[in-house]
Order: sequence, then structure tokens, then C-alpha cells
Amino acid sequence: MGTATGIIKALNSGIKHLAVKRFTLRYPEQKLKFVGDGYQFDPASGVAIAGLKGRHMLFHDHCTGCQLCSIACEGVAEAIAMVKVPDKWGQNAKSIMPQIDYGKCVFCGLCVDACPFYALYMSNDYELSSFTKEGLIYTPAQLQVKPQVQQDSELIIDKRGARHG
Amino acid sequence: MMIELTSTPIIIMVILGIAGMIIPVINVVRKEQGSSTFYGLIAFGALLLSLGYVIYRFYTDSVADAAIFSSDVLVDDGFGSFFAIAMLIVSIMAVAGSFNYMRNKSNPAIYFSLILLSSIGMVLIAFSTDLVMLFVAWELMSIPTYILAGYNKKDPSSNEAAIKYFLFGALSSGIIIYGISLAYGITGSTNIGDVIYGFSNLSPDMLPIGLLAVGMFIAGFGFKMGLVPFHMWLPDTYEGAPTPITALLAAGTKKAGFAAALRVVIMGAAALNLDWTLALGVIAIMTMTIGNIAAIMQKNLTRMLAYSSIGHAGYILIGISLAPFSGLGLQASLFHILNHAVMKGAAFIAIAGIVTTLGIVHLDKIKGLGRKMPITAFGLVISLLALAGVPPLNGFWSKLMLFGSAIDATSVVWWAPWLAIAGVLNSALSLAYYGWIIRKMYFEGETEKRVKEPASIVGVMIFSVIFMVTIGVYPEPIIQFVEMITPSMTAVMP
Amino acid sequence: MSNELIEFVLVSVALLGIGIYGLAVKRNAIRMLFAVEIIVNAANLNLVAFARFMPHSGGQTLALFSIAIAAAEVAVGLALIIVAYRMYKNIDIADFRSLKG
Amino acid sequence: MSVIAPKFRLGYFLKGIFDNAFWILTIVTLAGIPAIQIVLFYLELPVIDGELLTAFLAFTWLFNPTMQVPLIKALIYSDLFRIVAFPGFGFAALIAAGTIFVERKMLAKLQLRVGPFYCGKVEGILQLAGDGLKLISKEIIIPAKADKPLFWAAPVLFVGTAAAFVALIPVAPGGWVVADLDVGLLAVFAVIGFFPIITILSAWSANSKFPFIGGIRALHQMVSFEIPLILSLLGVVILTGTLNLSEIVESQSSFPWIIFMPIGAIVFFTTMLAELERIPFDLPEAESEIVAGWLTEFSGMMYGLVQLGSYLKLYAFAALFVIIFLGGWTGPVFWPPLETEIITEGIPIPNYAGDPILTVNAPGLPLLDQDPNEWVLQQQGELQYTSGQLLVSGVIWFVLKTVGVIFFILLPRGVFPRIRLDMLLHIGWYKLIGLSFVNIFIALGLVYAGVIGPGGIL
Amino acid sequence: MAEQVIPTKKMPPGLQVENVDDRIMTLNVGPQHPGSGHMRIIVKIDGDYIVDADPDPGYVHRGEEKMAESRNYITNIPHLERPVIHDSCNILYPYVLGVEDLVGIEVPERAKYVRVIAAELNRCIYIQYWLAIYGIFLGHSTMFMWPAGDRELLIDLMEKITGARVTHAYFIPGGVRNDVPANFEDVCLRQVNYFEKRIKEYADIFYDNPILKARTEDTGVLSREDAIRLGTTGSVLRASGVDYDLRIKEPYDVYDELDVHTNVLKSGDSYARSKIPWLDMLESCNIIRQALEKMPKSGSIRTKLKPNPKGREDEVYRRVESGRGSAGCHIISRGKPEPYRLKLSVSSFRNLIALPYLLKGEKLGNMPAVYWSLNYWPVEADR
Amino acid sequence: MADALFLAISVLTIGSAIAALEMRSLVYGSIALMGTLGGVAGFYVMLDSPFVAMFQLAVYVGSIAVLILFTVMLVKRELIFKKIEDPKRKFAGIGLMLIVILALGAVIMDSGIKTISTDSDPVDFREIGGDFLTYYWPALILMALILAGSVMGALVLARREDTIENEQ
Repeated sequence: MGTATGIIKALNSGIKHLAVKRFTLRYPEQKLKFVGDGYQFDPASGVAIAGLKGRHMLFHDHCTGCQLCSIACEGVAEAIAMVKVPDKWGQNAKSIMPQIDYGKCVFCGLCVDACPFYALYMSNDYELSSFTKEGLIYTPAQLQVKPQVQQDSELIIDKRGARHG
Repeated sequence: MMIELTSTPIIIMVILGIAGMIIPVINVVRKEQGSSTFYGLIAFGALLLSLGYVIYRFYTDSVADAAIFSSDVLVDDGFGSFFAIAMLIVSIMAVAGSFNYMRNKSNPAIYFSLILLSSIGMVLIAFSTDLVMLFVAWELMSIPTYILAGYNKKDPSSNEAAIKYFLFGALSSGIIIYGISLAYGITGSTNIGDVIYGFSNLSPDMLPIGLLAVGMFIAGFGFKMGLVPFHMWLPDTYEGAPTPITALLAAGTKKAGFAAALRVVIMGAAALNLDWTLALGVIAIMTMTIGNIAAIMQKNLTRMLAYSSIGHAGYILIGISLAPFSGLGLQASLFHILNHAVMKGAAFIAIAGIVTTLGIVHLDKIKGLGRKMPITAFGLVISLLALAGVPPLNGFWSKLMLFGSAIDATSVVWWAPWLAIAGVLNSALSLAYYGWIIRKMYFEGETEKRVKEPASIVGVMIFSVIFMVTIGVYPEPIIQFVEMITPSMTAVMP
Repeated sequence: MSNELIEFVLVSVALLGIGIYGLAVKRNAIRMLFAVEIIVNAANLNLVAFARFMPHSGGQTLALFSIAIAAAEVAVGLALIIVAYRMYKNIDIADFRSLKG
Repeated sequence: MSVIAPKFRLGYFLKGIFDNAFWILTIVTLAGIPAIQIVLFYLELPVIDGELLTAFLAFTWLFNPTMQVPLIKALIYSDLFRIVAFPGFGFAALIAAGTIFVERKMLAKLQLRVGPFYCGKVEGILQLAGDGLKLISKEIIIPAKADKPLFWAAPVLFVGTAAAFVALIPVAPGGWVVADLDVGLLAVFAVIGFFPIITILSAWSANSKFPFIGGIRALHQMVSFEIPLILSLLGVVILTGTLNLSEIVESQSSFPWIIFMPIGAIVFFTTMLAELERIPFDLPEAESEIVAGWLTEFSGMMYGLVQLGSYLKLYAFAALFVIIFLGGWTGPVFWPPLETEIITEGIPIPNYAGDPILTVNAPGLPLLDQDPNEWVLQQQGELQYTSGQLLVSGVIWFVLKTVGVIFFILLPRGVFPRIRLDMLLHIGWYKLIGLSFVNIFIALGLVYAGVIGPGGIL
Repeated sequence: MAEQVIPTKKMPPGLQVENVDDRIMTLNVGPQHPGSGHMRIIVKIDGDYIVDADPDPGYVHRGEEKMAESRNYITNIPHLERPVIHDSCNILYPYVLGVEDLVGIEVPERAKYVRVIAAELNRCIYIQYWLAIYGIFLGHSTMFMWPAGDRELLIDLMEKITGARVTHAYFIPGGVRNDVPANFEDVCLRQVNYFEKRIKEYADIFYDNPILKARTEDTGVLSREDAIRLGTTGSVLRASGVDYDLRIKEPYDVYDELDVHTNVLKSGDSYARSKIPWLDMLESCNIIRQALEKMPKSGSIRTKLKPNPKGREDEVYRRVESGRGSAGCHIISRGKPEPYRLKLSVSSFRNLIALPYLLKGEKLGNMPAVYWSLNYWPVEADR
Repeated sequence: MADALFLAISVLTIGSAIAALEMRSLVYGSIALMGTLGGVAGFYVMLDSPFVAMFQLAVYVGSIAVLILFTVMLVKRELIFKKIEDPKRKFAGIGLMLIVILALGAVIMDSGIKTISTDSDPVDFREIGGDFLTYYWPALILMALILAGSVMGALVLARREDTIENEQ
């Protein structure tokens, strides 16, 4: 009768789960809340700060055009190209700044680690899709814009199971 | 009226049916590990039990003599009991011959179970008084033998034999059921008694249909009996099938065909009041002549005996064709049926023993067999001599009765003596090839070492030799028995 | 009944003839089996037709038996054909030549 | 950031629509209208009330209340309605569609996900329509070396056989069944016997390995489970002594047979799962072993037809279970009788001018067939329920029970893994056949002990 | 694979491939087949029995090892986790340990604990993914959806730590890239506890399911000797009764300070092979809880490296216990910033060797059960 | 005179019987055989014997046709198209068929069958059940034995010897 017990137990487990809260994150309506403001670099300790490795943010007033981010990316994805910017910045004599092709970027964050001037951070924005390949290339001017994100859904664990709310 | 539950056919059906079903069950329970002897012994015991019951019923006079008519599907009469005894003896011999044969073969259980099922069919054909019952029993006899004939799956010839047998058998059953449908259509019943009564009171415009029905019965049963236009499958099948099964086919199912023919065709034809005897006589002469002439040319023992068995069908037909004119004819046929069953069974079982022990069936290779396997060879010799009709053996008496009936009927029909002449000539012809075998076995070959003979074959040989010699020396009781159970043709003759 | 018995019986005779033709001409084992089935069906049709016109239940009973027996027969026959196919790689009985005859 | 893909042009889209409309109009004009004319020319139109019944007149009748209600009534009691709509195909297809939706949502709930969500605003209720549209619009691809006639015929035959199966199922008292046969149960077995053939033919005709293996598996499964299927129902046949499905239902007016033969019910349920190729017996479509089994080469609407057929089959099997073991439509009649005024006086229906010209006994509910005579008998206490009451509550009970059974057919899909072929055959040949014989012996015992049957206690 | 190493399996009589016959059918299971992943198994079947199986990996090869020779030690990190993105921490672990040996730096204590937590979380993530596919291979769709959903809990945790959901690129020679977020301990403990409760529920519906047991028990049995001789590793080895776990036998980082148990089953069939990973997940939850308790509450997380570190001229081989078994990394350094040669020794390929051995004589229906119970990840075998 | 339905069914039956024997492909031959069997079932329905008709469909289509198709598909495909047929034999066969049909037809047309017609009610199929249990019960037992024997035998013949050991 072990078989019958096992079958009944399995059926019971299945029926029980009809009452458990659904776990699915209903994505376009709900968006997960992330730790902090994205993957950043802590100037004080010299190590990174936890956060989502999303789309980059470039602080034009810190970037010196040293190309270290581009060099770091060279062996990984070759997504960063240094391009001329029209503005003039004092610390950036050559007026070159990173332009990132998100068609190639693997979001490893090594460029953030490599930047000695805390000019390149990563933000919480991950919705980068575009209809064209060209739309994935972000110029320094686009990277400068801070993304507006609405992420407020959190994982709730209670007696009736875990869910996103 | 329901047939009583203690009557012979029902009890045989129950005993053999239970045994036949319990063997596969044991096989499944024992995970197909049982030995062939074990299953064989169950089958053997069941068959012996049924044989004992038939004889017990017969000796307590519980059975009627010969009742062709009954309001039920089965009747418990002497005619059926006679055939039941013959069939059960043949089945016992086949089972005994199979002990050794099946020793190293796969699936022994199903084999013995199928033999039992087939014997139920054979026995019940002789007892049935309803065409439905007859047809179902006919199929129960046939279908297991299709399988048994092809039981040697690794052997191409066995398979070829089975396919040919199957196709002709299926055709024959199709023709039989067509005939049944016609007979049913014009008489309105499936009970043989009612059918015969209907035949004898047929309106003239329905007569052709009745003729057609009887013709189809003759054709359908003739396939099984191996009558000449329908005999093409027989030598191939007998040669290819496993040899104990050949014994079953030659001695058992063929005789069941005669039983069915006696129940249906002869009575029906008699009732139709047709001049059918001449046709049967012609078929008889053709059958025995072709069978015996073809047998001479064979080099294969089984094939030779197969043709010889065709020839013997012709002998039996002599008596049947003369039945309306001479009371002796039908009795002689029945006597020869019993004799032929035992003789042919013994001969094939002996060959089965030779095949399983030495692996030879060719005529040139059996030199010195008399010294190699003395008991088997002796049994084979005795059965061959009996088949040929040599005097102190049983075959002599039945042939004598057959030819005597032909002489007896001379005053009624002009062609009867020709039957006797053809029979005698054929017997002489058959002695030639039987003698050839005997000569090969005893008078040729160097000094051979004796090999161990299988005990079951030896048992069968001893039994059949005793049977043949006893009846050959003292045939009176059997003849009386036959006289008693012979159905009366006058009951149906208009 | 709007139809007459003779019509059914004639259809049955036609089927019987076709079946005999198939058995005589065809040498493919499966086709021969088809022919046998056609013959059996012709007989069954006869039986049921006669039974309807009597009317009597025996013909239907025998037809039922016959159908069931045909099923058993076909099962056995096809098993034999499969075994033959494994051995000869063929199902043409004209090519089965291990036995002379 | 996003821009519309440059390939899309509104002009092309509109042009496509206009093209299609143009061709349809052309074909209708050139071929359709002459055909209609010819047909009308040779058709003998009936004369009713001195008027020639033209198409126009027939159309106007539909808006005339005096004609409309009898017309609808006549329609409802016609054979065509039975075949197409209520007890037949339409009803079954509706339940099948509901089954698909319920299956997806229920399975999603069991698996802690959402299931169809966006299509149709309310919890994805139009998902099935969307899927159907997608399947219709997809290209039908046929393998190059397939046996084309058989390959085409298989899905159609499958749906046809399933519909034939549905046609045998009675859903309400009073002969609400497409084909009311005296040998209904035997006809069910005959129809079930067609499925393996269609399966094996389609599998063979695709001329591909995976469908062939799947077809052979389906054949094994269906053929070997047909035997316990038949045997498990024999118990009920012994107890009721009839093969007519309606009579089997009526024999259960006091208690359903599942009380006496739970073993038979379990065996039948299991074989049902196997015949339907539902998990845990979905070996013929085992996607991890043999891609999609015998459905592998089907594409587009051919696949859709096979799915439709299999869900019709599911409904039919569930209904058969309800009919045989759960008492079909029997249950307390809860439908209240209509108001006294409606029955006795009827509701006057005015004509265009507003004068009452016709009194309809049960307006809007012609289905109920409220016969005043029956009502009178009911008032006198000679008739317990009118046929309309029986019909409505019977259908409701039937649907409720069927849905319950369908739920239990669907549930194992979320709970059990797939079984293996040798295990399946072992279950079928050894366990289920044995259990169904036990069931038959129980039934025989009940009959011979005199509990049920002629002269029995119950 | 060398012939003499493979033990010959006793086949049922009549199923030898030599007796090639038209009844043998060749099936190409894959690469476009739901049951194969990115590989092909050429299966020869005789009726329902498999007489020969020839796994054919090679559809996702991209020369990971050769690519590593032209990239420096840091930029290799995102590449080397690509073979098993679902187990990226563990596949990176031996490389990071090896580079630390070569460069000669010490890892801070807190970083070691963080590494262990991340590695164990990642092991669970991998096993959940594996289990999901095992479920769907056996036709159990719920067992596909539940692990895929519950895996989300741990992915959420990993994302809190590393900022990425799948490809973390978190470990780095000298420690980890970044510290854990502020209240990580509480969140982690809460979610891991819930996760443990959830996976225990799998037992009712999956592991104790009689149909599953009947289906997978006594199929594809790998005896203890054969498992050793075929060179299998990880869960396959432990399911055959060999108690061999690198976390205990060769403890790295702080595993020797934690109380680690290994799970060993004796039977060696598909069921045991599928149960060991599940038991491993429960054990991982224990390890995570212990590590969270023992972890220093503060401290350095990363020893700063020079920008372009050069290894000393040496070769080093380090291995760890990954989600599938032993994962090793052999680095030969010639004193350059790039490795001279890098070789990954991965468990998937080693377990794949057992596949043709196990499949012979099995039924076709057992093929997915046996194949995926080998804890195989096609891309890792191919790299 | 025969009505249209009867003619249609007889054309279907006889035509598909010929097709079953003459179609080049055995699979189509099997389907044509199914047509014959279905046509005969149609005749049974016309003859007011629904029980036999449904039994015919259930048994012939449900099991026999499946078995035949299964066998046909097991057999290699090229063989299905291979035809060894002697034209002489074929003409002889056609002659035989014509002789049989004409002779039997003539006999039957000449006999009293052609005058038989009936207006009585058909036999209720429940009577068949009664017959089975009272009159034909030994035949029913034999039938069970036939089925058991043929199933056992067919299984023994059709299963392969070499894999039996594996299953134990």
C-alpha cells in the first residue's frame, strides 16, 4: 500500500498548492526593488558597493578620458569606445569619453572597478531594448542622464508562501 | 433441454480446459522457469483422466449408442465416445512424444496447453449435434494446431508449414461457415437434426442450395481430411511441423474431420437423396492412388508417411462412400479410423524419437537404426506393417472389413468391386515403400552402437505395439464396439 | 424490410467470389489473409441476412461467434506472418521454399 | 528610445486588406451569385399561407414574434440542432474550450505561476481564441516524403471520430442525445476502437522516426487499455442489464453505481487517462524522448484539429464516467416551476401595432418545453416534475459532475511524472485486468445474492 | 576516451549491436531535440531497447581555454564563468584560487566567508535549474515550475550581493568585488530558511512519488567500482556509494572551519543520482547558515591587486566542488600578465563518459532519466 | 427493388473488397479492407442487427484492422510495393471468380431464395444474450478457450526469444 499512500500524498500536495500564493513577478506592472542605487565604487575603502549592474552612468565632471575603462573592457566585450564630446571639461584635455554599445556589454562591471576617478557607475536601469542595433549605442550624453525608475516590488514571505508585493 | 453436467463431453471440456488454462498460469507464476516435463505431466495426467472418464461412462452404460439427433448442442453418445477414445489416445501419444522433443525448446508450457485445447476441440467435434458447436469446436481444434505447427520459430520449414496450413485451414473454415450459412438459410436452424430433417423435406426450388451447402461441407472438411483435390498443403505441413505435432495432425485432426463429415455431410447428403456415393468413391480411389504413388517417390520419412496418410484417407472413404449400401462400410471406416489413429500416431512418434535423438529424417540415413534404437525401430516396423495391412496386426482386419464391404455392395452398385481392387492394389503398393524403410533399418548399415532411447518414446512404442498386436490377434471386442456405435443410416434415408 | 433477401445473398456471393479470386491469385501472405477475411464476412452477411428474414436469433449468434473466431484466427495468422518475415525478410509465400512442394 | 520598425508601413497594411476584400468580392460576384441564381431557379419553394417562402420572407419571419418562437422551437427539436449545437458538437466544444482554459489556469495555480493573463483582459480568458487564430494563420508544412492523403486525412478523421463519440453521449433526460442506440455502450467501444487506427495511420504516413515510435506507443497503449476499459464497464452492464446509456443513467435514480463498484470506477478512470494520453500516461507524446510523438510532424491547424479532437474525447470520456458511475443527470431537481400565471395564461406577445396576438406559454425559454398539460398534471400531484424542470436541472447536474471529473483528469498532470512503456503495459495487462475481473465478480455476486437486479432488495 | 578503461557492460542476449538488422533504428536525439540540450546523442534502438548510444558534444564550442591565453588574469573572469553561467561562482572558484597562488596574495577572512556563501547559493541555484530540467525530462511539469520559481529566491540574494542575476563575475583574485549590502544577514537567513522549507516540499510530489520511484529506481545502475573506473565525479560518484567531496577531502577557503556533511547513497541508480543534488541543497542551506553566523561582521573584503598582475613562473592546479562535482583549473604561467596555458577540468565531461555505458541495454524511455541524472551541463563539457 | 442506400453500401463493400486485394500499397489495401468490413457492418444495420454491427466494428476495426496495420507496418516498406504476379495466373483467377460468382449466382437466383421477403419485426438483440446463456453455453466456453489459446499462441510466436531473458 506504499504506492497508494504515495499517490495520495502527491495528490494532496498538489491540491494544497492550489491555495498557496502565486510567486510570479508580474513584470511590467511590478518591478523589483533593488539594493541601493546600482553598482558603485566607494572612494573611501577602494572596494565596490553592492548594487544592480544595470546601465552605466557617466559623470562628465569626473571623467578624464584616461581610457582605463576602455582598456578593461578590451578583453571582455569591447563595448566601450572613446568618442569626442563637444563640451570642454578642465580635467579632460582630449575631450574623449566612453560610449557604450549595449549590444556587446556583458555588465560585468570591470570598467567601474577600473575607473580611478569614480566617473563611471552603474545604475538600476535595465530596460534597454530597442528596435535597432544603433539604438543600443549610448553616447556620453545619453549616459549622463540619470534613469527614472519605478521599482518598488519586494519579496514578501509569509505563512501562505512567498510572493512579490 | 440442457445437457446434463456429468455427461462425457462436458466433463472432458472441464478437465482439459482447466488443465489447459492452469498450465500457463503456473508458467506465469513460476516466471517461465518450469521444465517441460512438469507441464507435460500435467497434460498427460489430464488426458489420462479424461480417457478414464470416457471409458468409465461407456462401461457404466451411461451413453446412448449413436444419436445423431439431439435438441442440444452436444450429445453424449457412443459414436462420440468412440472418437473421443481415439482422439485422446492420439493426444496422449503426442504429449508423451513431446516430453523429449520439448526438452530444450522455449515455451514448453504454452505448447502443452495448446495440445490440450486442441484435443478439447477434436473430442467435442465428435460429440456436437449443432452446427454452431461444431464450427466452434472445429476452430478450437484448428487454431492451436496452426500455432503448434509453427512452434519451431528458428526453423524456416516449420514456419512455412504453419503458414500454408494456416491459409488452407482458414480457407476451409471460411468455406465451412459459408456452407453452414446456406444450410441455416434453407432449413432455419443450426441444429444438425433439424438441418437434416429440413434437408429431407426441402422444397424442390431450394434443392440446389442444399446441394451447394453439402458441397461446401465436403470441401471444407476435405481440406482437413486431406482428400485429393484439397491435399496440397498436407505433405508440406506434415514435414515442416514439429514431429509430435505431425502425429497429432495426422492421427487426430484428420480423424476429427471424418467425425465432422460423418455427423454432417453423410447424413445431410443421405437426406438430400442424391447420388453422392459415386463422387465419394471416385475421390476415394484418387486419394489413395495419388497418396501411395507420391509416397513411393519420397526420401523423407515424414513426407513419405504424410503421403501414406493421404492414402489412408482414401481407404476410410471407401467405407463411407459405401455406407448406404452396406452396413459393414461405416463400421469398417470407424474401425480403420481407430486403427489408423494408433498406427500413424505410433509411426510419427517413433520418427519424433529418431529426430530428437539422432536428428535424421532422411531415408538414406536411417541405416542400422534397428541396432541403434531397437525399441523405437521395432515399434516403427510394427506400425508400418500394420499400416500396410499385414495379417496378424490390426490394420489387416480393418482393411479386410473395408474391402469386404466393397464386395458386399457389389450387388447394389456396379462400381463397388473397383474400390476393393484399387484398395488391394494400393495396399500392395504401400508395402513396397514400407518394406524399403524396414530394409534400410535392419538389413543395411554396419554395426552401430546402441543409443539411449527416450523413456517416453519407449512407453508409447510399447503401448502401441501391444495395442496393434492385441487387436490384430483378437479383434472381436472392437468390432462389436464399432457395430454398436455405428449410426444408422436408415434413420435418415428417406 | 424494403430490401429482399436475394440482394444480400448476391452481395455475399460476390464477396465470396472476390475472396476466392484473392486466394487463388495473390501470393502475398497478408493479402491472402485479406481474402480469407472477405470470405468469412461474406458468410456472416449471409447468416445475418437469413436470420433477419426468418426471423430467428441463431444466425446472429453464429455470426457473433464467427466474428470472434476470425479475430483469433487473424491474430494467429499475423503472428505466423511476423515470424516468417523475421526469417525470410519477405512475406511472399511463393518465396518460401524450404520445403519442396 | 524606441522607434517603430521601419519595415512596417500603414499603407501596405491597408493595401493588403483592400486586396483581400477585392478578391473576395470578385469571386463572390463571378462564382457565388450565379450559383445562387441557378439554385433558386431549380428549387421548389414551399408555399405557406398562400405566400411563396422566399429567402426574404424567411428572414423577415425571424423578426416576427408570432413566427419566431415556434421557429426556434422547431429548430431546437430538429436533428441538425442536436448534432451541431446542444448535446452534440457545439456543447462538447464549449466544454472542451472551457477545459483547456481551466487546465491552463489550474495548472498555473498549482505551479505557483499566473498562466494566461493578458489576452482578453480578464485573466487571459480569450487566450484560446488567440491560439486558435494563430494556429489557423500558420502555414501547414507536410514532410516531403509523407504519404499525403493519409497525412491530411488523419486529423480530420480524428476530430470526426471524437465527434462521433460525443454523439453517443446523452446529457439530459428525455432523449437529449444525438444517436440514441439500444447498443450504445457497444457503439462506444466500436468508436473507441477507431482511435488507434487513426493514430497509427497518421504516425506511419508522416514517414518520420519519432512519429512512428510515438504511433507504435499509442497503439500499444490504446489497444492494451481497451480491454480493461471494456471489462470495467461490464459490471454495470451486468447490474443494469442494458447497453443503452440513457437507461443506464435512469437505473441510477436512487444511487450511483460508484457506491457498489468503486474498483470498477478506479479502473475505468485509469484506463481513461491512458486512452486520452494524459499524464502520467502521455507516452505517445513524451517530448523529452520522442520530440512530440505522433504529433511531431503536424503543423498549423492540423495540430489544432488533433488537439480539438483530443479535448472532445476528454469531454466524452468524462461524460461517460459520469453516465456510468456517477448517475449522469440524476440529482435533486431544484429548478422552480414557472409562475402560475405564465403557465395558465401565458404571456401575450403584441404585434407591431401593440395588440396581443399570440400567447406564448414560456417566452424566452422555448427550450424548456413547458407543456401546460404537464403543468396541470403536476398541480394535481400526478406528475412530480415537468420535463422542462427535469431538463434544466439535469443538464446542470450533468455539467457539474462532468466538470468535476474533468478536474480530476487534469489534476494528475501537475502531480505525476510520465510513466514508462513497460510499466504501463504491466499495469494494463496485470493489475487493471485483474481488478476489473474482481469488479465483475462483485457485480455477479450482487446479482446472485439478490441485492440488485430483478427481485432484488434495492 | 580510452577503450580499455571503460568496463564492458553485460548486455541482455540478442541486443548486441553486431547483429545489425533492419530492426535497429538510429535516432538522432539532438541537437534540435527537447531532450538533449546542446548536444547530440546518436541512439540505436532495437524495439524499445537502446543497443548503442554515442554522445556527440561539440555544438557550442568556442575555445574558452585558447581565448584565456590572450587575456590577462582579471579580464579572464567574465569569460571563464561562461561555460556554466548558472554555476558561475563555482566554476570561477578554482581559477581565482589558482591565480591567488600564482600572484601570492592573501584573502581577507571576511571575503572567504562571503565567497563560501556565494558559492553555496550558486550551487543551489544551479541544482534548482538542473532539477527543473530533470522534472520536465520525466514529464513532471510542476517539477519544472517549482524549482524555476524557488530559484528566484536565491537569485534575488545573489543579485543583492553581486548586482547580477546570473553572470556574477563576483570572485576576484584577492577576495570578492564588493561587500554584501547592509542588512544582508537577516534577509539571507530569512530567504534561505524559506527556501529550505520549500525544497522539503518537493519530497511529497517528486522524490517520494511512487511513479517516479518506479520509473527511476534500478535504471542506469552504476556500481561503485564502475563509477570509480569510469572517473565520474560529484553527485554521480556519491550516488554510487563513494564518499568523496572536495569540500571535506581538500578543504579550500573556510570549509574546514564549517561543519560540512556529505550525502552518500549506495544504490547508484538514476533515483539516487537525482536525489543526491537535492540533499546537497539542504546541506548547502546548513552551510550558509553556519557561514552567516561565523562570518566576521566587518573587515576588509578584498586585497588590492596591482592593476595588471603578473603570476610567477609556475604551474598550479586547484579544484573545488562545484554543483556537478569536481571543477579544476590548471594554470601555467610564464611570468606574463596572461596565463601561458589554462585548462579547465570539468565534471560534466567526466560524467558524460558514463553515458554510453549506462544507456546500453536500457529502454528508450529511460534515456532522458539516465542522461540528465548524470548532472550534465552540455556547454561545460564543450567550452 | 434495391434502394439507393443499399446500392451505395454494396458498391462500397464490393469495391473496397476488390481494392483491398488490388491496391499497390498494402497500407491502402488494409484501409480498403476496413471499408469492406465497415460496409458489411452497414448491411448489418440495414438488417436490423445493430448488436452484430457494433460488434463487427468493435472487433474488426478495433482489433483486427489494428493488428493488420501493425503487421503491415512492421514489414519493410519496399516489400509492400513488390508484386510477383503471373498474368496467366491472374486471368485464371479472374475466370475462377467469374465462374464462382456466376454459378453460385445462377443457382441462387434459380432457387427459392429470391421470393423470400419479410415484414415481421426483427429479433431483439437481448434474445441473443438469452441464447448464449441457455443453449450455446458450451460453445461460449469453447469460444473463451479459443481466444485464450490464440492470444497465448500469438504472443509466444510473435515475441522475440532473445529479449525474454531480459525481462525477468
